[in-house]
Amino acid sequence: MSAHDISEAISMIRESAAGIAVRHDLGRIRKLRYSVPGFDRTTWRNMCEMGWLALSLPEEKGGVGLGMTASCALMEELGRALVPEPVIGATLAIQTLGDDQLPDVLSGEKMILPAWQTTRSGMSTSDPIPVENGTVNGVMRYVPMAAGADAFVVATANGWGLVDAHSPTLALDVAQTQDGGHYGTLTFSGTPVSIVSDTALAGPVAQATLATAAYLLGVIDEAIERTLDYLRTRVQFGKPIGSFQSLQHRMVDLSLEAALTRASVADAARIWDGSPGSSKAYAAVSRAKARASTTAMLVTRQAIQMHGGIGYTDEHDIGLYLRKAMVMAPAYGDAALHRKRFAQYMPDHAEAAA
Amino acid sequence: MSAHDISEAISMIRESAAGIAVRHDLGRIRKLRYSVPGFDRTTWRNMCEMGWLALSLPEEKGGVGLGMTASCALMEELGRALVPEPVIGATLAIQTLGDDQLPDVLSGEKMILPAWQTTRSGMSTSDPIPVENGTVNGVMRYVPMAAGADAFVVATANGWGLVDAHSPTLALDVAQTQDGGHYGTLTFSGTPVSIVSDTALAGPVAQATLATAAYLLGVIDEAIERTLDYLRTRVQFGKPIGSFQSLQHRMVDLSLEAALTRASVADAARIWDGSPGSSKAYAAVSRAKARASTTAMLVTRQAIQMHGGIGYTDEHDIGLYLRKAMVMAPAYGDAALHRKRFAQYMPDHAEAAA
Amino acid sequence: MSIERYQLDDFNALGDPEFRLLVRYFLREHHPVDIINPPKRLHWDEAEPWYMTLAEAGWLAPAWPREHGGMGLSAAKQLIYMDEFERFGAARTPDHGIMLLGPLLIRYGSEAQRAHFLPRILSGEHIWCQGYSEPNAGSDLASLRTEAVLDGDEWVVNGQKIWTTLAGDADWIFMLVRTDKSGKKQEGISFLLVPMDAPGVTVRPIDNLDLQDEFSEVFFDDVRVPKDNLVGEVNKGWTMAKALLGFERIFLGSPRQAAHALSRLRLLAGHVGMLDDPCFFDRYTQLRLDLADHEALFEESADRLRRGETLGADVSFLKLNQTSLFQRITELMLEIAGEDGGLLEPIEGNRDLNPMGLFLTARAATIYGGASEVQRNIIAKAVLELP
Amino acid sequence: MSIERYQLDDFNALGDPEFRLLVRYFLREHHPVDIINPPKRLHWDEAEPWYMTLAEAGWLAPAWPREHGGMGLSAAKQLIYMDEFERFGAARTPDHGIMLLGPLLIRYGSEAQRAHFLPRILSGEHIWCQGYSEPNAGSDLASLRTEAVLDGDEWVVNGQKIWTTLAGDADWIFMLVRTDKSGKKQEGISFLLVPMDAPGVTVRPIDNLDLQDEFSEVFFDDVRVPKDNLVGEVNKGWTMAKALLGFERIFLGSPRQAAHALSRLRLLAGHVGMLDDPCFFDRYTQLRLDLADHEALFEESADRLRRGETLGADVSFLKLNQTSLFQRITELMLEIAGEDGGLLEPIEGNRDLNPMGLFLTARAATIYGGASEVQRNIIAKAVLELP
Repeated sequence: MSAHDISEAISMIRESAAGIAVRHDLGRIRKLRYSVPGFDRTTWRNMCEMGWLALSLPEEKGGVGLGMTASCALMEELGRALVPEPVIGATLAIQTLGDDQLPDVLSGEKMILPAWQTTRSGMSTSDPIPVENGTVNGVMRYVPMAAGADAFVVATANGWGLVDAHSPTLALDVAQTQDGGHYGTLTFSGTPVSIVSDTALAGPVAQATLATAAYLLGVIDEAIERTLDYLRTRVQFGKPIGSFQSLQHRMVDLSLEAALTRASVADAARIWDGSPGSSKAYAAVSRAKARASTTAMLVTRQAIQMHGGIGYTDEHDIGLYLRKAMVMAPAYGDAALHRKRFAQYMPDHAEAAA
Repeated sequence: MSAHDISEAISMIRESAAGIAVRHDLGRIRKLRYSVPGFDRTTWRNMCEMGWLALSLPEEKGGVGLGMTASCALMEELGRALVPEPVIGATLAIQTLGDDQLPDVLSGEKMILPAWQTTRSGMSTSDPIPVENGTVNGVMRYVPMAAGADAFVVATANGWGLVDAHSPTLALDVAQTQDGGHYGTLTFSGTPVSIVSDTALAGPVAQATLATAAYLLGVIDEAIERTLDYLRTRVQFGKPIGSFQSLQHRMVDLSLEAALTRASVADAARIWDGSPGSSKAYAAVSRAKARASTTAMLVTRQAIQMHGGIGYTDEHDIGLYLRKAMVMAPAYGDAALHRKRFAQYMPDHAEAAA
Repeated sequence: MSIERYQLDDFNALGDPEFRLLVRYFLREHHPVDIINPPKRLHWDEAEPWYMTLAEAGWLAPAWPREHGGMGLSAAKQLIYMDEFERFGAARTPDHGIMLLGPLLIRYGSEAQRAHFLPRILSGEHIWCQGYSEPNAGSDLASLRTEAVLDGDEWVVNGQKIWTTLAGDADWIFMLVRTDKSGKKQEGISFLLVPMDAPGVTVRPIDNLDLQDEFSEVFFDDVRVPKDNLVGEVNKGWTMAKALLGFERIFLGSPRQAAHALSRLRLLAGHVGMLDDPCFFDRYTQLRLDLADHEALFEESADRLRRGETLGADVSFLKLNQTSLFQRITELMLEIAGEDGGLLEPIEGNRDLNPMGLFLTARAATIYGGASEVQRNIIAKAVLELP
Repeated sequence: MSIERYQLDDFNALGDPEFRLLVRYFLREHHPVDIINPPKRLHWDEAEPWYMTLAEAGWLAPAWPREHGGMGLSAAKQLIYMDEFERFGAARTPDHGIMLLGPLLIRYGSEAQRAHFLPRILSGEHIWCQGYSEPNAGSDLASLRTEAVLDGDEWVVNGQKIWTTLAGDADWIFMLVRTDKSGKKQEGISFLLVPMDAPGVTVRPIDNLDLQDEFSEVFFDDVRVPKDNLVGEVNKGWTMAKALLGFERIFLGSPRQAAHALSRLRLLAGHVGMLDDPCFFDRYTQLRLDLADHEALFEESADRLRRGETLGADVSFLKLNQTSLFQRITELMLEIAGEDGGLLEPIEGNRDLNPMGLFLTARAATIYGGASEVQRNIIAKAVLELP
């Protein structure tokens, strides 16, 4: 596709997202909070029909064949509207599946989510679990929205293995998260598994990491816009509080961080699409996620502060952005982890030589 | 002495300091800048006559017998006026001297400065040099105002040794510092030395460290007062710039840091006077120096910024406070070093048990 | 010791160390164990046993004079009382009647008001809530619009209050109402006492960010109360309320909240295996230094109180610093908690491993009791004398 | 290659990579080695050989049209030119005539002014300085008071300018003067050209914080210049000067200053043995991330220029971020330098180990070219549309 085609496709994606990711009305989001599975299967099917899972999947596999630039645009829209459906996880999963599972997944009939983390901050330490006699034993943690999955693809020492979510030897523990969703802990006890691919973990996880950064960018942008609206209209001491210089300057600093995040995410998407899986691309992804995680926490914290008392209530929507940031900032590795990885992938010879 | 007597003595010290440490006229300070030795021997004698070197020296040794609380009050006044005379170093030195050297030193006839650092940030790594056949070989660094000394007391492996500054086997290299003073590097090549005491290094150095923190407190307070004055009078956009909320809030934050520094220094002086040389006292000194070093850099940097263009000229006095902070913040250990030492002297069992 | 042993005639006659020990023993013996360091503000049903224990011992009102049934503590003794309660992690009861209304009635109330209300506060019969803030009068409190109009012998109250702590538990509300709309907005405000069961009073709880129903909105729709329920002079309510913002202000700057959070940071760091991480350790040490310096600054103000001085606007520094430190500590908690920092419930069900709860609670600290922005405005004018 | 080989008729006909190589080769071959990355702004006597080399090659004025003797570069090519100059560490010449006056004369000057002044800039005969700021018109430039009064065929100038860069080296000054005191302060300002050797012009150098005499005050005492020395319309100087603040503004946000400082931080860290310190390494990595993200943000603006778009007020973000990053880098330098961070001269005489010089230089970055506070005001209104 030409640059023009891609840019047009991205505009279309953003527009079509607006139909489902309704950022000005968070009613659906509020209703789904703290329920199980915490998202809506009908909406999920609509998303699948729009091709959202297949955006970056090659066309020969039934995908749209757009790159991370397009995926990031979509994720940004979803982040703005705090969409709870597990698009990031499911997109990771389809990269590990064989051709025969794809149609049901892409249509939304079947939801398969990935289970690959054995520990907290699993990005750096995860150990895949072994397959013995066609079964697995062990524990996988931090599977977002696990209670809504029909099956899991599990990172095993022998490749990605498919496990039925309703397998009687699979126990699912659910821990709710601040944003209204949940993490699942999967305990396998001689659970039957069928190996579906030997796709390496790093690439799909990096793409999910970048998608998470883009989602956070949406959270950041929307939190800033809502706060600006509030500052323009809320009157105290006889004037709109947005006319107070200390709040103006703070908003400038937050907007600058948001602009840096946007540039960083776009840069990483461009670099990934140009040379997927290169050291440079991994470094750029880590850079974007570090920036997005830090900025999201900073911006949503300050958004609460500038909303004052009303910001400290659960009924005001601004708090939902803070809660979402609390969950997504550490997901797929927090800022500290990605700083370390950036330094590993991109040692500083360049600067040293400058 | 009773608490009342001490408090009265401190008032007197502050008042008497004002005669020499003229903080509203830095003309003398400017004239001495970048000259050698960078201070004034007549002023030095006046200081000695006021008993400034002997404030914390026991009365039986010819001192005033006041504690660090009094010393810190004096140092704060000296810091406010950027006094270049090496009171801190000389006070350290007299604690290492024998009774026979004291009278000449206390009268100001003879200036003896201490040389104890072999490396940068010597607080953590200094190795005393050995004495062989009554002579020393080796290098001592970062001796403030070394070019003005008549003699040095050198930290040797055999105790403090007195070395004549004019000894032909002693080479003195001078490196000027931003505040207009200098550091001396002393190279001893079979230089004759006479051992004068075996006073341990740690106590006197800790007192000098706390004195440096108090000096920085004076720098901080004066930089803030001068900046407040400027903000009250400088008009831009039709009003005093001190009426702009962003500058007001910044001044509040800086004043808070200054208040914390003041509390920290006073606390350390009180703890030291109560149990000199205890772990708790060393920890408090490190805490005060860490705070003072960080705050001094922060405040003087911001003072320049708030003075705008005029603050970036050498002819405006506010820059002298930044230059002084650049020299005194790292002296006797910088903030990072003192954070480490605080943690060593005061492991956090207390908090853990809370 | 039985509770009678704590009923002294003159607490101030004790030496400071003895009094400190007395408070410490009292808490150890009589504070219910299950509500030490509660993760949220307790409701009346949870706090009642502890409130009644304090009432029985005569320990409910440390600052009230003896003649009104208080402990009559000197400033120094009050500080010790507060310090030991905080150190122990004593639960805060619904104490607005004790902390705010009592001193106001003692200073400005009528003989009849004192005789009627004070004993009922001390007996636990009346639990009070505070009606100051309104939706359009938060940081700018003087803009309040809830009005009371005199109709014969009754005040008729209409309007709305918000951020009323534990309103649903309260029997009475003391509130600021507008009784005169002419003149400056600080004038024309009066101080009124209203029973919560009066017809026309409606309470709507508000969940806070930590999903606790600590606050409420309270609506007043033609609520009628006797004329005598007004405290002090009419239109002088603002002056009276401000006059009482004295001694209490130091509480907002107490280091205990930050100290508690720091101890929890350490537990969390141990749990996630970060204590040996040098970068974490350096930041943790910095927070310890920050806390120690805050304690030193707090002690300076406490010393001034002990010497009988009153505190100026610079006491705002304490609140500003404490709340900022509290927040920085909880932010570092989330930074090291990884995915667990996004959980809704404490980690592994351990109430002491609840970085999320502390983080969210800390958000409120810089908003309530005078937002940090307003504190900075006050200091800039009143302390730094900027134009 | 001899210098003639760089005298192309149409630089824009080259591909971007080819042009980039051409610039790189030109610098390698012709830039004097002893003034690469100078630690201070060069005076004319130091910069003259390099200025004359650029003049000889026809490379002095990348943005001027060919017809006026410039290189006539497209926006894209100008960015490459700038990028390579900065990457190489090329010395900045006294370039106010080229960067600011030239474009203004080309757009607003008379035919005679263009014919007289432009060639003399290109030949090095006229070195210009800029007279905008005044002691009471810094961030608030429109408050300027230096006035020019028409007396017959001459303007009579009285007043004072300040922060005039390299005034002592200049032959001419272009300045903003007040020609009408009625009306709004932005109006009544005109743009005037004054020879520095005119009777009544006095220059007083000002040492800056880094002890360099980069700036001067310039005093005007009944200085008389011909009527024709006024550029454009009378009283329209402010509009003209602002109209030119377009393309150039991106330069203030170029990442090169921060990139240079970061490379020096790394050298210093090696020198003091901090590279293996994990706390330092984490902070250093964060600064690398900050720089990389700034470069990405800068490239977004550069892309817009390349596409022929003009930059809005959001270009202020770049200056704000670059200067803040530059300062943070130099602050970390001082933090790790220990006692050496207080020295007056570079460490061990090594010009690349001069944290003090960079630290002090960085102080100016947030003051000049629109103080950070003013940039924030502009963004708040023009970009964030706050009231």
